[in-house]
Amino acid sequence: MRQVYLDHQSATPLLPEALDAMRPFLTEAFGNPSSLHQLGLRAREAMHHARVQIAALLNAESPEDIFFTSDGQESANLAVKGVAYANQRKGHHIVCSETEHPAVLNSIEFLEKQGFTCTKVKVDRQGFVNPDEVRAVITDQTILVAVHHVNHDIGAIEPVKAIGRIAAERGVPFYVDAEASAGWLPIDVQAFGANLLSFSPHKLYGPKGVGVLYRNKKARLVSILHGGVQEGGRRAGIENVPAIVGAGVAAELALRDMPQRIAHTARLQRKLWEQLQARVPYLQLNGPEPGPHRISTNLNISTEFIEGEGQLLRCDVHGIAVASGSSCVSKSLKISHVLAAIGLNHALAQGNLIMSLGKDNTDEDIDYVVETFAEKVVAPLRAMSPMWDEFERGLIDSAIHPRGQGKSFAAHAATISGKH
Amino acid sequence: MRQVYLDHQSATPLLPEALDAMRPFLTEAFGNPSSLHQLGLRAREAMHHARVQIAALLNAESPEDIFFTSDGQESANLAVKGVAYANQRKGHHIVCSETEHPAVLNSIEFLEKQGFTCTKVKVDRQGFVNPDEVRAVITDQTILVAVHHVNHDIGAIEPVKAIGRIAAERGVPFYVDAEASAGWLPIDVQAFGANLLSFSPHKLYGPKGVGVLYRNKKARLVSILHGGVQEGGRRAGIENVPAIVGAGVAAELALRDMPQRIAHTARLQRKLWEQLQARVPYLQLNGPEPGPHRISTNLNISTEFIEGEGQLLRCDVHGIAVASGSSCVSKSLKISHVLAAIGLNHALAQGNLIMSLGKDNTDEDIDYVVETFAEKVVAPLRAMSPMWDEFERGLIDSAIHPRGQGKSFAAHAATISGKH
Amino acid sequence: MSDNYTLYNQTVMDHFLNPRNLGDLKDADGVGEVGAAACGDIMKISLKIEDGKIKDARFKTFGCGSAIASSSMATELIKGRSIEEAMSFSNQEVVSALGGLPPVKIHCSVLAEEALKAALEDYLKKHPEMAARVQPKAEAPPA
Amino acid sequence: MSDNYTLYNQTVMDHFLNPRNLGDLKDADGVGEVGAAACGDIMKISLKIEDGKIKDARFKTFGCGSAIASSSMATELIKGRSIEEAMSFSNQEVVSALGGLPPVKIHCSVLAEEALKAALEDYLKKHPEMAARVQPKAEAPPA
Ligand SMILES: Cc1ncc(COP(=O)(O)O)c(C=O)c1O
Ligand SMILES: Cc1ncc(COP(=O)(O)O)c(C=O)c1O
Repeated sequence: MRQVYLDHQSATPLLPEALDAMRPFLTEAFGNPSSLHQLGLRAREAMHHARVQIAALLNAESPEDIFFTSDGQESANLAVKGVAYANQRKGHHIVCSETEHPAVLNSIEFLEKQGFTCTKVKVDRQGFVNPDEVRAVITDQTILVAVHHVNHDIGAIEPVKAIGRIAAERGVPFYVDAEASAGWLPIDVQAFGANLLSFSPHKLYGPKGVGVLYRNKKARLVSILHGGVQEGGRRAGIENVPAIVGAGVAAELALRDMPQRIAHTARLQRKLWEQLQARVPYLQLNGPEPGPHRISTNLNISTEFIEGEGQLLRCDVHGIAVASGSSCVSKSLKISHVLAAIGLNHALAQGNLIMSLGKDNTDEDIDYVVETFAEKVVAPLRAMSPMWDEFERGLIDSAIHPRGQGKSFAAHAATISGKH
Repeated sequence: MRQVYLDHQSATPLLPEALDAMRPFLTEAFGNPSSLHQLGLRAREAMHHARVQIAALLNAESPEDIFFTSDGQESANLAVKGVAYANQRKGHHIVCSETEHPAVLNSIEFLEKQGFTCTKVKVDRQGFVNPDEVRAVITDQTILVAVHHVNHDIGAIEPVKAIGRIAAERGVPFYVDAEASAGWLPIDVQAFGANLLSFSPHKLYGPKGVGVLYRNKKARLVSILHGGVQEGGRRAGIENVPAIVGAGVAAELALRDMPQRIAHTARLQRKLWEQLQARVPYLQLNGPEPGPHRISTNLNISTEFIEGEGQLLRCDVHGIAVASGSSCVSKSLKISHVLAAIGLNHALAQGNLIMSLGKDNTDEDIDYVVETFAEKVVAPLRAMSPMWDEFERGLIDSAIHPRGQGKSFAAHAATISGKH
Repeated sequence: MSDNYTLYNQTVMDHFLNPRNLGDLKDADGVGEVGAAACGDIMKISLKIEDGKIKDARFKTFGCGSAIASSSMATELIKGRSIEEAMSFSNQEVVSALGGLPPVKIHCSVLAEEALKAALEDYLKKHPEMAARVQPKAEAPPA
Repeated sequence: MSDNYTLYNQTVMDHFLNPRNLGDLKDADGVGEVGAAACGDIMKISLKIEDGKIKDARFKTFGCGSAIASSSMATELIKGRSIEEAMSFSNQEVVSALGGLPPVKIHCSVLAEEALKAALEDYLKKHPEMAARVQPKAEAPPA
């Protein structure tokens, strides 16, 4: 059976070149970088080299502005809380978009319990933040503006340059979560006006166990994990040297191969979406159209009348790895807050499926996915769905292509839930 | 040149068996454990297996009580802050020993800025906590008692069982930092009465990039890294699957080989200390004598009249990897707070050297270290030292073996510093 | 199935991938359709009832793997039971028969119980004589 | 040296491992011993001074690698200088000649400067005639 991995936004395979570079640090070069002997100094030098490689990917002013954490979520925690605590004498107000990753939103929520306040800027139906709204909500008390580069769920590329200019005008540190874009879109912290920017190397063919936080001197930052004096005092804890070395190599190759990776995934993304639409009726794209405003790796669809987990499991049975923002898939039994923010109705959010492409996917992969999805996933699940049946019988209508007959799904769901 | 690694308390080499187990998770099995497809589910199952292996090492009631973090320091941060925040309605008082690792002490210091209070129990001149003193300082407001199993600097094995009983009597959660003991001393969380216990697999021949926190249901714990719902909601961030798998194997082999590892290092520890004493005059052991009250891996010495960094660098030039608690070596320019706590005078703390043994050290290693240390390290550094010269001329006296003539080092240092 | 790793156990996966009693019963004697507030799943169960016994059952489900498996299993279990027995059907039976469900998915089995009970209610509404027999307390005025 | 990785650069390591001018000068004309409050290092420099010029210098140091290297380099640099020149000796010279020191270790070079100045002071105390020449302001009463 063909195996097709379409979950690159959850994890990517490790580049062989990165693993090769890591190997000595997994074996003979096992020193603690805080140690002052050969093994420690060798580790320290290797980490410096990785900082240089990563600084290049981000166009950072200095490798000293690159900090290593354990992953993208820790980086986001450090950026948000580290800036907040460092500036609490100045003010207590944070601005972010409502579609940030939970690492940002929940860090802010934690700070709110400690007396900080937050204004969450709304997004439009495609997921875009309006820079003017950011401008409008910044106050004298604002100590941080946090807007991600690309939304992880729906692939919307946010206007970070414009937001960076506004933050700079107001003298407020600007943090960009670049988890979904690093390695897949050019990043230039200087052009973005970003004082902080984070990502996870494991999303760009690097290893797990390491996160990156860029931070320039204009943003004060205090530690949130306390203890030893690692990472210039910004993060206690022994450095994961092999992973850091692998991250450096992954960053270097991501920069080198970025044009090809973008072109390849963008072509497959269009092909996938066009063929899916042709083969499967009542399918909706969430987020912007494939093109300059959407990351080339992400396709977020809603299959009407069926639920997401079932689609995911049936894909898996046929060798296709995908993700879903359906409430059944989330551990919290809630639909993705991003889908809620763009105003997607609950039934379509339930039917959500996220396919994320990578550099090694092929045209044959796409053909296989489209055929399998239509025949082995959607067809049997619709045959099981009371909604599909009721739609065919004209009792309920489609939200995607309304025929003007029958109740809406929501009205129907309310009626039957009302029974109880 | 012979290479002798005597810095096992900073890092240990990875077991080949652990690396073998990790390899598939570094290559084809790269899934995100939160994913619901084959690659995700495989990672999830592998993590469960590691929890079982680690639960066995600690005699934990359930593998569900094992949480993975990025390292021992993050585990300590989570234990201290996670319990403190979870119990702040009950009280704000924390009890710890004054010789805890900075990960514990600095976490508490951070909490103190937020209104928590702490009583640091003193240690005696060998580094031991008196359980009665712990009993005496627990109040109705106490929400956490934190005492490490073994001190990382001086190898003192603390009376954790007795302290655990006292904490249990008072109904206060008990946290044990077992970083310096896990894999090197039997650990039984149930016998210790520990509600929380942490360690780093990289100290017992596991990989970097993973820490362990055991926590049983009797201690409430909230997350300190916010975001996704990983680790039962206790720790946001993608799990470092390969490292977790390696940690499981390292724990399993540590349990299997523990008697031999202890016997071997204990024998070498005695031999090293006896031979060093015989070859190098004016040498002092810090912490308890080798024996039942000292971990078998650690030898902490002070070489009088010379400083630690120089000893360390000269050891390194001759292939010997060691550590030092000297202020010149610390990034904060302070002597180890542990050496200060046991009342070591500043000059002897300056001359501090930490040699930590491992399972692969040999008798020949010890012979080489003793000879090299006497001839190539101490001899030339004493020849450079004005203190040695002044000691020989009878102007200052030895703190280790006083001859009853000359000023003390401290008095001398005060005089010359007074010049300025 | 060639899979090595499954989110659910083999029984659940089998009922999800090869659901039993899928479909609608034409001329059903009772139909129940219910929705789960928690996650938005929808389940519909139709019953054929003869001589106070459930002769046949069918389901349709809009929901996750465990919701589909739960309704498949519920219809399997209920066939052949008397109305009285069916009235005391509990989601725990579904969970046991499936060999367990993840804690967050227990509500799927509850939904199956609710759909079944809704179908029975529907039947009893149309058959007051049967309702009087199986729900005497609801009919007899309190002493 | 067979090492591949060093905490300090090669010049510093060389001066640490092969210190120049190590020892005491018998019949020194000036001796200075100073201690660093920051870390507890102790440095002693002895000078041989003839015709207002530093003919020879020796050091002994209790301290870390960079402290030893700093005093070794300081004694190298100072030899042959006049007292006046030596009076304006700055730790920056040591740092430059060593090709740089880590930021936390700059204080070691300051200690070398202080030890040297202490030795000069000691000499000047014993030689008021020279002191008068090199420190005229301190001797001449203010106008
Ligand atoms: C007692 C103790 N706790 C915690 C730590 C920190 O662990 P890690 O090296 O994993 O950051 C150490 C490290 O030496 C330690 O000795
Ligand atoms: C936008 C964004 N930020 C942060 C994270 C978290 O990163 P990690 O997977 O390294 O925990 C993610 C993960 O998907 C993400 O999409």
